[in-house]
Amino acid sequence: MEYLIIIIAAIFVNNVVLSQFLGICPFLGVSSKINTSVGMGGAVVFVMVLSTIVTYLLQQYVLNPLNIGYMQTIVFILVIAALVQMVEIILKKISPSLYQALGIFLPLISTNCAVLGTAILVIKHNYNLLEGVVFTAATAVGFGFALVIMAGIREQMELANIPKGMKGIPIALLTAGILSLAFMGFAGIVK
Amino acid sequence: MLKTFKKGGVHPPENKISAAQPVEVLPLPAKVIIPLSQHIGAPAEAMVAKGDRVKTGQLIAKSAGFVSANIHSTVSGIVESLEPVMDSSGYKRPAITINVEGDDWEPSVDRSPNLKKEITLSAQDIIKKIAEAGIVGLGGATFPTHVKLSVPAGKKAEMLVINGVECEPFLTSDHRLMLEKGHELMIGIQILMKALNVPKAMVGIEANKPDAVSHLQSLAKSYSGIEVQPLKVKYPQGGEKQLIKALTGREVPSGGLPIDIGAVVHNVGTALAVYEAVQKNKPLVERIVTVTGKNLAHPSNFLVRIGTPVSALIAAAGGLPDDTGKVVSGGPMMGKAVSSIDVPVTKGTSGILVIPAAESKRKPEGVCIRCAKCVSVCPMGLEPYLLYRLGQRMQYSQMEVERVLDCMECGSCSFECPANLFLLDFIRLGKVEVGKIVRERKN
Amino acid sequence: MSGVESSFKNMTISLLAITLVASAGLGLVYKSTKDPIAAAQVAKVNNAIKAVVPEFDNQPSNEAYTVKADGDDLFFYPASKNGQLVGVAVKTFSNNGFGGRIELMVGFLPDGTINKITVISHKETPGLGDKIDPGKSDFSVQFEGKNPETFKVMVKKDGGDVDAITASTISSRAFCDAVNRAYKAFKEGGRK
Amino acid sequence: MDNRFVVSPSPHVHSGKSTSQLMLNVVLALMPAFAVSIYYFGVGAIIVTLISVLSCVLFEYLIQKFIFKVKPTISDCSAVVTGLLLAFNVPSNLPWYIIVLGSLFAIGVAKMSFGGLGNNIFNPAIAARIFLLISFPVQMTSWPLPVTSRLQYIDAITGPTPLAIIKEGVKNGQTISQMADSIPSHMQLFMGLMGGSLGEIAAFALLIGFAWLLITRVITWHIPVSIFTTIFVFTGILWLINPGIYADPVFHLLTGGVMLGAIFMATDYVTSPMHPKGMWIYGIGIGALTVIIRVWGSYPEGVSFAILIMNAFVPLINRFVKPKRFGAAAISGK
Amino acid sequence: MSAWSNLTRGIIRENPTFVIVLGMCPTLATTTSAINGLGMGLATTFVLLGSNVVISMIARFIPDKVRIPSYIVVIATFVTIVDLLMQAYTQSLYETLGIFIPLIVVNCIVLGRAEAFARKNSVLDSAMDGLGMGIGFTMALTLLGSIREMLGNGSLFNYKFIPGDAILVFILSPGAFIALAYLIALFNKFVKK
Amino acid sequence: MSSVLTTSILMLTILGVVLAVILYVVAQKFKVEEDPRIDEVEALLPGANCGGCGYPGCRGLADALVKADDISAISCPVGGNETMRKVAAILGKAVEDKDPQIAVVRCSGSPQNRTRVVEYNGISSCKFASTLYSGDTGCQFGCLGLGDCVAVCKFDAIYIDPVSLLPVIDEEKCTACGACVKACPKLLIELRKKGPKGKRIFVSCMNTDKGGVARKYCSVACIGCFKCVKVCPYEAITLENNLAYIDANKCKLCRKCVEECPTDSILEVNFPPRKPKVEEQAQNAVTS
Amino acid sequence: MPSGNNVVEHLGRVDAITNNDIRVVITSQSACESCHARGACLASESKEKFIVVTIPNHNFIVGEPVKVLLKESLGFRALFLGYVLPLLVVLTTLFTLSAAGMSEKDAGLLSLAVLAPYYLGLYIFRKKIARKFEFGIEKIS
Ligand SMILES: Cc1cc2nc3c(=O)[nH]c(=O)nc-3n(C[C@H](O)[C@H](O)[C@H](O)COP(=O)(O)O)c2cc1C
Ligand SMILES: Cc1cc2nc3c(=O)[nH]c(=O)nc-3n(C[C@H](O)[C@H](O)[C@H](O)COP(=O)(O)O)c2cc1C
Ligand SMILES: Cc1cc2nc3c(=O)[nH]c(=O)nc-3n(C[C@H](O)[C@H](O)[C@H](O)COP(=O)(O)O)c2cc1C
Ligand SMILES: Cc1cc2nc3c(=O)[nH]c(=O)nc-3n(C[C@H](O)[C@H](O)[C@H](O)CO)c2cc1C
Ligand code: SF4
Ligand code: SF4
Ligand code: SF4
Ligand code: SF4
Ligand code: FES
Repeated sequence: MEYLIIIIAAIFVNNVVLSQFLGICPFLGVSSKINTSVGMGGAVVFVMVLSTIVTYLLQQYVLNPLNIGYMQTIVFILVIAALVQMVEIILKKISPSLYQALGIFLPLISTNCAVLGTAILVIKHNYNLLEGVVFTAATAVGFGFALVIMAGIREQMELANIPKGMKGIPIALLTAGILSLAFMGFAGIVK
Repeated sequence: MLKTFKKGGVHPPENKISAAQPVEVLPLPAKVIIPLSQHIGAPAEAMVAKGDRVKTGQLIAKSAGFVSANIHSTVSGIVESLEPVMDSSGYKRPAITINVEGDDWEPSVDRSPNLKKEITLSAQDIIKKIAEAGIVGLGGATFPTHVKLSVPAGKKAEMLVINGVECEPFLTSDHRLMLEKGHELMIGIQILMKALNVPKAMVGIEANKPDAVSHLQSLAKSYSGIEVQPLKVKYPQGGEKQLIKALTGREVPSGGLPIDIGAVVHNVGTALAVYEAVQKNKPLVERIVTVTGKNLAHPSNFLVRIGTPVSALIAAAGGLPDDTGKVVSGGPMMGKAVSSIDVPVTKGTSGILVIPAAESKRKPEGVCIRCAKCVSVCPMGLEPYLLYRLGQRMQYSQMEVERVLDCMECGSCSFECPANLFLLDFIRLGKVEVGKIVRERKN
Repeated sequence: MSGVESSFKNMTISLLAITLVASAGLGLVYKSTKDPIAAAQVAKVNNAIKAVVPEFDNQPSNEAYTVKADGDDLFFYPASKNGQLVGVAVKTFSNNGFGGRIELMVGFLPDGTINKITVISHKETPGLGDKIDPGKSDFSVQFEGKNPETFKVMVKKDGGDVDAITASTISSRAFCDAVNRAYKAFKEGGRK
Repeated sequence: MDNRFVVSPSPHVHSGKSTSQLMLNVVLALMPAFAVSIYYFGVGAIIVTLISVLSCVLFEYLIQKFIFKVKPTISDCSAVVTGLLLAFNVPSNLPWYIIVLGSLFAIGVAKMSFGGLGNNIFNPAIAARIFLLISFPVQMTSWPLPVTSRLQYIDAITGPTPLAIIKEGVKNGQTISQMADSIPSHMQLFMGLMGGSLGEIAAFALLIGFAWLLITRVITWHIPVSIFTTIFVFTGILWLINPGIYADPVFHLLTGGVMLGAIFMATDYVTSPMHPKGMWIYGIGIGALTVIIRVWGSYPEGVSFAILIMNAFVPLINRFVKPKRFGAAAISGK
Repeated sequence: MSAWSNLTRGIIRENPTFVIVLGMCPTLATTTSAINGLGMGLATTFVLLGSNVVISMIARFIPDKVRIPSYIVVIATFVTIVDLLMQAYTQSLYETLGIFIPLIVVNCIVLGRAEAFARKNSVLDSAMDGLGMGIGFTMALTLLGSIREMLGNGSLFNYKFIPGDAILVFILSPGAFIALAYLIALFNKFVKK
Repeated sequence: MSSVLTTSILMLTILGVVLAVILYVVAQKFKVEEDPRIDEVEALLPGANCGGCGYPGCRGLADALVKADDISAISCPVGGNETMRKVAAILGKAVEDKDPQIAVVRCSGSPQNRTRVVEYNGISSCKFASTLYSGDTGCQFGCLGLGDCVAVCKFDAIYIDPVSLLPVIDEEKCTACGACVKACPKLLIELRKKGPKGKRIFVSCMNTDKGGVARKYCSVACIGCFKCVKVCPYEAITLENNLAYIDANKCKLCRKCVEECPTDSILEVNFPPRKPKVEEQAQNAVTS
Repeated sequence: MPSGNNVVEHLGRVDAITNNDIRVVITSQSACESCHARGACLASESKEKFIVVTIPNHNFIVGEPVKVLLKESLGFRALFLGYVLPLLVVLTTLFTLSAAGMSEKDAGLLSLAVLAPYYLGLYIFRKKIARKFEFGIEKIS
């Protein structure tokens, strides 16, 4: 039940993009292909969960005992960057064809706010590892969810007559704004 | 409850104002223009030279391939020229112009009015005869009939569907034909059944022609295997896929042909032409044409020689009204607006519709309000609003995915759209472009 | 752009050097800000205490003690002047806020009368729930000088005496909840 | 020159339907509800509606004329519908400037910024309503009591909506039957005798409008019916589980704008799916979200939020749920 | 290119928020009021300036392949410094900006400038560039913060000029998106081109 | 040094070494050598991405230029000779100057010259209209005026003249990318040598009808009378299917044919004015 | 391979040809192409990817721009094998081990370690996988 609450809260009530403001750049910048968004969502869940496990362990069993909690930012960002690269090398080494297929199918996953932010939030919220992992996964799913909705809307808008000045980023922001308005309806579903 | 097809469809006002006018024979014009391409497929090759004297029914252009059709002189006279002549779209196309000197028929043609019932020829000979007579589908598509009758290997015809629906508003030529030539029609159907080797034929007629239904139903009693089926009025029931669906409940697969589900569809006019060709040795030189329009003095049904200028038909129907804004060859839903009334009647001309100026322009386009009416009326289950937008943005490969090629251009979507969007225009454009893409891919 | 070739040795050395310098620099900054940070945190508590109890001359934060309530700690800061207890600041909380946890500093006079209340932290909605903050509205003023014994610390909707913030009943309730928790602990032995 | 023939592609006839005709039918269908709200709320209802409609039309005109520099198309009447529905979604004592702000949001932000009629993703009236609800929670949630103050506008006597009464009561540990006195009977609800937005209250009047829309074929039944069914079933199950804290399904259907939302707002062409299958998914989504927000969320009524959320899914629905193509089954059968 | 043009480039022509549209997360999240926007902007400016200077100094000695991680280390160091300083001296601002202070490290603008500018240019130019970008960012954030504060709270830099409530949405998350949407649209219309 | 400081340093340096190892491996695995010249060449290209060169976008062309051994057959219509020369310099390859070209519309059938006999009422697409009918006038070859060419021009170099209802090409803007040539369903647009100082002479008609017929529907139609062919001293004019064509490479701009043409269907552009009538037509076709 | 909805396309350039193997380098990622931030993106650098397509008797030349095609369903399968399945493996391990009462630290480390056998599995089946993933390649006309 506890986990359920974390999940619902992270996906709907406090959606990363729409109410936490994390990962906005890829949200605005990524293409309007729905499949790509689904793929990107899937990949991001994996990357974020791995990052959280590693950073959590580092924080609890290295930084905290050594009393160097203030190094969090620098350690986390380096570790995450290295991790993402490692996943790629391993995949490439182990199954080149799989790697190639992903290359065509997915846009690059940039390590950004959402990954680092979630890793930090897990520590901030004082979650234990399991809660942290569930929270991270749900956050990433929430990210993918927002991405897919947005991709759908964009696909439709591509065929619409958006006024010139609003084309591109402004209309994407405006859509996000109204989406965020709509998602406020979930307020209070979990405390 | 009358049968009909389930998905989509519209109810344009019927306006069958010439329904009660018996077919009149139109006098021969002074000159006929016979285009070499009156059918789907390769244009026929001219076999006469300028100055040649021809007889009515004489072969003057020969089929130039399997999907092509013979063309016969429809009058007797002297070939005036082989120059290209303007067709209904204004482009010059190869044609044979003949100065009419009379009506001297090829002697082989049996012109007596008596019925010839028994069918002596074999299936193969029937098809050959039909090919010789230059018969093409008279329902509007002008697909060479002998091709449709030559069932490809591996497929089997199970039933013949005869299209007496005439769902287009205004047109009444098939209606009159069914009333006046019932017996010949029945024999024609029997011939087609024999050619296809099918035991069963169904004649579909919309319920707004009760006289034709009852007349043919009573005639059908004396011919075996023919069933006459009244259908609920709904446009475009005459489309062959819809007609088959209405009559048999079966769906022709997308991209497929009726024969894929064992059906062959022919128009009533085609069946009559088949009778005349097979039993009377008469090639396709004339057809029934409805000349109609709200302001026309005498909306009529004429038996017309192919090649007669449209102007002659209109003159016979009381002349072109002053406020004419548009002349359409065919019905108001699918017909083609012509640039000039000097163009000739061809094998595919089922009607001439004269539209007053006030109704001839389309209302200006609004914006799509996504009311989904086009989606709900599309009998093919397409999404015209989407195809329209994709077409506007030239996203042709996406149009293919959205199956633009399934569109049969019935016009229901444009008819219904409250925003007056020119939906079908963009869809047609898309079909042309997608067709190109598909052909390229095949190569 | 770089003049140095990407050999394994070069890469290792340069990264090593950079991290070395960076971490040394960081460590120094950390050391020099360590005390100010701690001081700032203490100052924050002290300011909050000062704001809610009458003038005092001791160091309440040094005499602080905790009382368990609802699975969490309430912090008590006794303030005295001339050795005489003049009030107690209680750092209390409620988890029922609209945005989650709300932390208040409630100042009681020795007899249990509420002196003043300030908000230490909250996540209520700006413009709505954040009116519990004395800086934003007069909501908390109505508690001043009231003794919860006689003044029912509950919003009027629930049958109490507190005027809720319009359209923010939830925050108001949570505020009352936190005050009540403090008062209860104060009554039950909070007064040492 | 006049006798030049017109050449145009087929079809050469048109049904004669037009956008403005459809919109005016919606306006007509809203009239019974408007009459009822005038009866209950008096001048307030008239003032609010007038301001809303006029400012919506005016904003549309001004934006098209001066910002887009195109010929204004206010004659399609869609702004009138938006204005009416916005007014129907707010209390009848809302100060004028808030209404004008709402109209600006509806037309300027939710509609014209996306390209105007037909291009907007979100229902303008609903987006504006939620914008106002969140921006002006106090004004947007003080509901004039019906009948009591027909002659007052701003200073009408206010009271809570039935759903709010239940929500508050349940929170304080009361059971529904204990609250029976303070909540109206089903018959009263059906006739609209309750606090609420000015146009949402009278179920019977809205149902008359529904009938009119169906008869004139402006809308199809799929969306409203799927919403009603989902809400009925979902709340019915909850009610069977614990009638003490969950209100009965009929109560849920008659309150909180379900009728107005399902019949007039969820059916907005522009922001709803394009074919029946999609409409069912959309309707079920709205129904389910409505109940979830009502029962577990912090808002007593959830229809508007549910519609706005589902609006966001409409492009996905349209993309993935296609009408059955003619001949498609036959292909896959091969 | 003169120092001046390096400085001004980031302010209008290549304004990181309005033109390059990067670093959207802090832009949206921290602009609930003018003062918060200003604070976030200044913190970012500090990092930009510091990292640009250091990177332009050391770029020559770093092999290409470890360039990015080295830059990240430098940037992260400055971020941590800001983090510590703010914690020590501007407690309440630090608390409101919260997680977005450490997140400066992933703010694409910072790394972007290092990649695109600092590593190829002199220390002075890089300093000017960093400062200019920082000022551009700060101005954008302060502007957005002011607008949101005025519309949403009826005040500016905490000075309340409209009594009572304003249009609350603007200090909530939807308002951030909506206000920025129109700000960028206006910028495109009047400034770009 | 305090312990915090040492642990910090240790921690980070370890991380640094680990990172270096990872990155080294990555670098080995992901090595990509893209010819840096591609970037350089691309920077020289105009960046219009018009496809006029036949390659996908400017980068596509840059790529081809770098890869190909002989680049004399490749050209960038937008950048012209100057660009190609610069590119050739970088790559050390040879190019030949190509004559600058410009699009010309070979139809002068303004409403004054040919009467409209029907009225089109459909979407604004030449491609679509041309499948529906042959045009508003009796001439089936002439311009439909619905502007498919205008729509495809990326350089804003064509507009439909409101009086003549014919497309007009802006000499300054046209880059001879050829997009309009492909777009016109009536095949009316030709890329032609721009000529010295922009002077050029061409037959502005595509009507292959016999003289009488052509003339009947359009007063400026080429009627295939052979007069120009006969008068041309340089044998630059050929006549086929009742239609004359002037070979730009042979034409020496002597203007004899222009005078000779009985229907004024030959246009001269950028010449000093002579007959007011001709000037008027030149104005119709080219506004400079 | 038909183009259309169920196929993912990617622009690329033929980079090298050895007999029937055509190596294509993907020039820019479709999503990043449209992304306004690509210039400053962390990840866009140094990540060009190669696809090797084997076609007998082809007529591609080095440097030629081409379109690489992949069936969408294969894309999703790759996603599943590359990211989703390992995620599930990690999560399951973590939760089972924690439920079995293992300490957080050990469970966390072990759940990361479990990726090793997973990848080993992939490695063993790499030939089989390679046969599954067929790429198409098309000239750009
Ligand atoms: C390329 C092509 C091939 C066709 N081949 C056959 C065929 O082999 N057998 C057949 O019965 N009909 C064939 N048809 C005719 C169609 O079934 C159909 O009758 C014709 O397209 C006209 O349809 P409509 O009158 O419904 O428009 C063919 C049509 C086309 C265009
Ligand atoms: C929308 C539509 C409506 C049609 N209506 C009729 C009709 O009313 N009567 C008819 O005989 N053919 C009609 N056709 C043509 C038929 O589809 C089919 O081509 C014809 O019945 C085949 O017979 P035929 O080859 O003998 O002409 C229609 C076609 C379409 C696409
Ligand atoms: C975005 C948003 C933020 C809200 N923030 C608060 C809040 O901070 N505190 C609060 O009590 N209510 C808040 N509410 C309002 C509650 O959801 C609810 O409407 C309110 O508590 C109703 O109580 P009332 O009886 O005071 O009107 C918020 C609502 C929304 C939509
Ligand atoms: C059946 C129907 C329902 C409508 N509902 C709404 C509505 O809920 N909100 C609204 O703003 N406009 C509504 N409109 C009007 C119009 O569609 C709306 O202004 C468009 O959303 C603007 O693009 C409706 C129109 C029709 C025909
Ligand atoms: S009928 Fe017309 S307005 Fe309605 S959805 Fe279709 S195209 Fe749009
Ligand atoms: S899309 Fe084609 S088949 Fe469907 S209604 Fe329109 S014209 Fe008819
Ligand atoms: S006018 Fe034609 S050739 Fe000239 S730039 Fe435009 S499209 Fe290209
Ligand atoms: S020149 Fe060709 S494309 Fe241009 S308007 Fe005329 S017909 Fe259309
Ligand atoms: S700032 Fe770019 S993703 Fe957050």
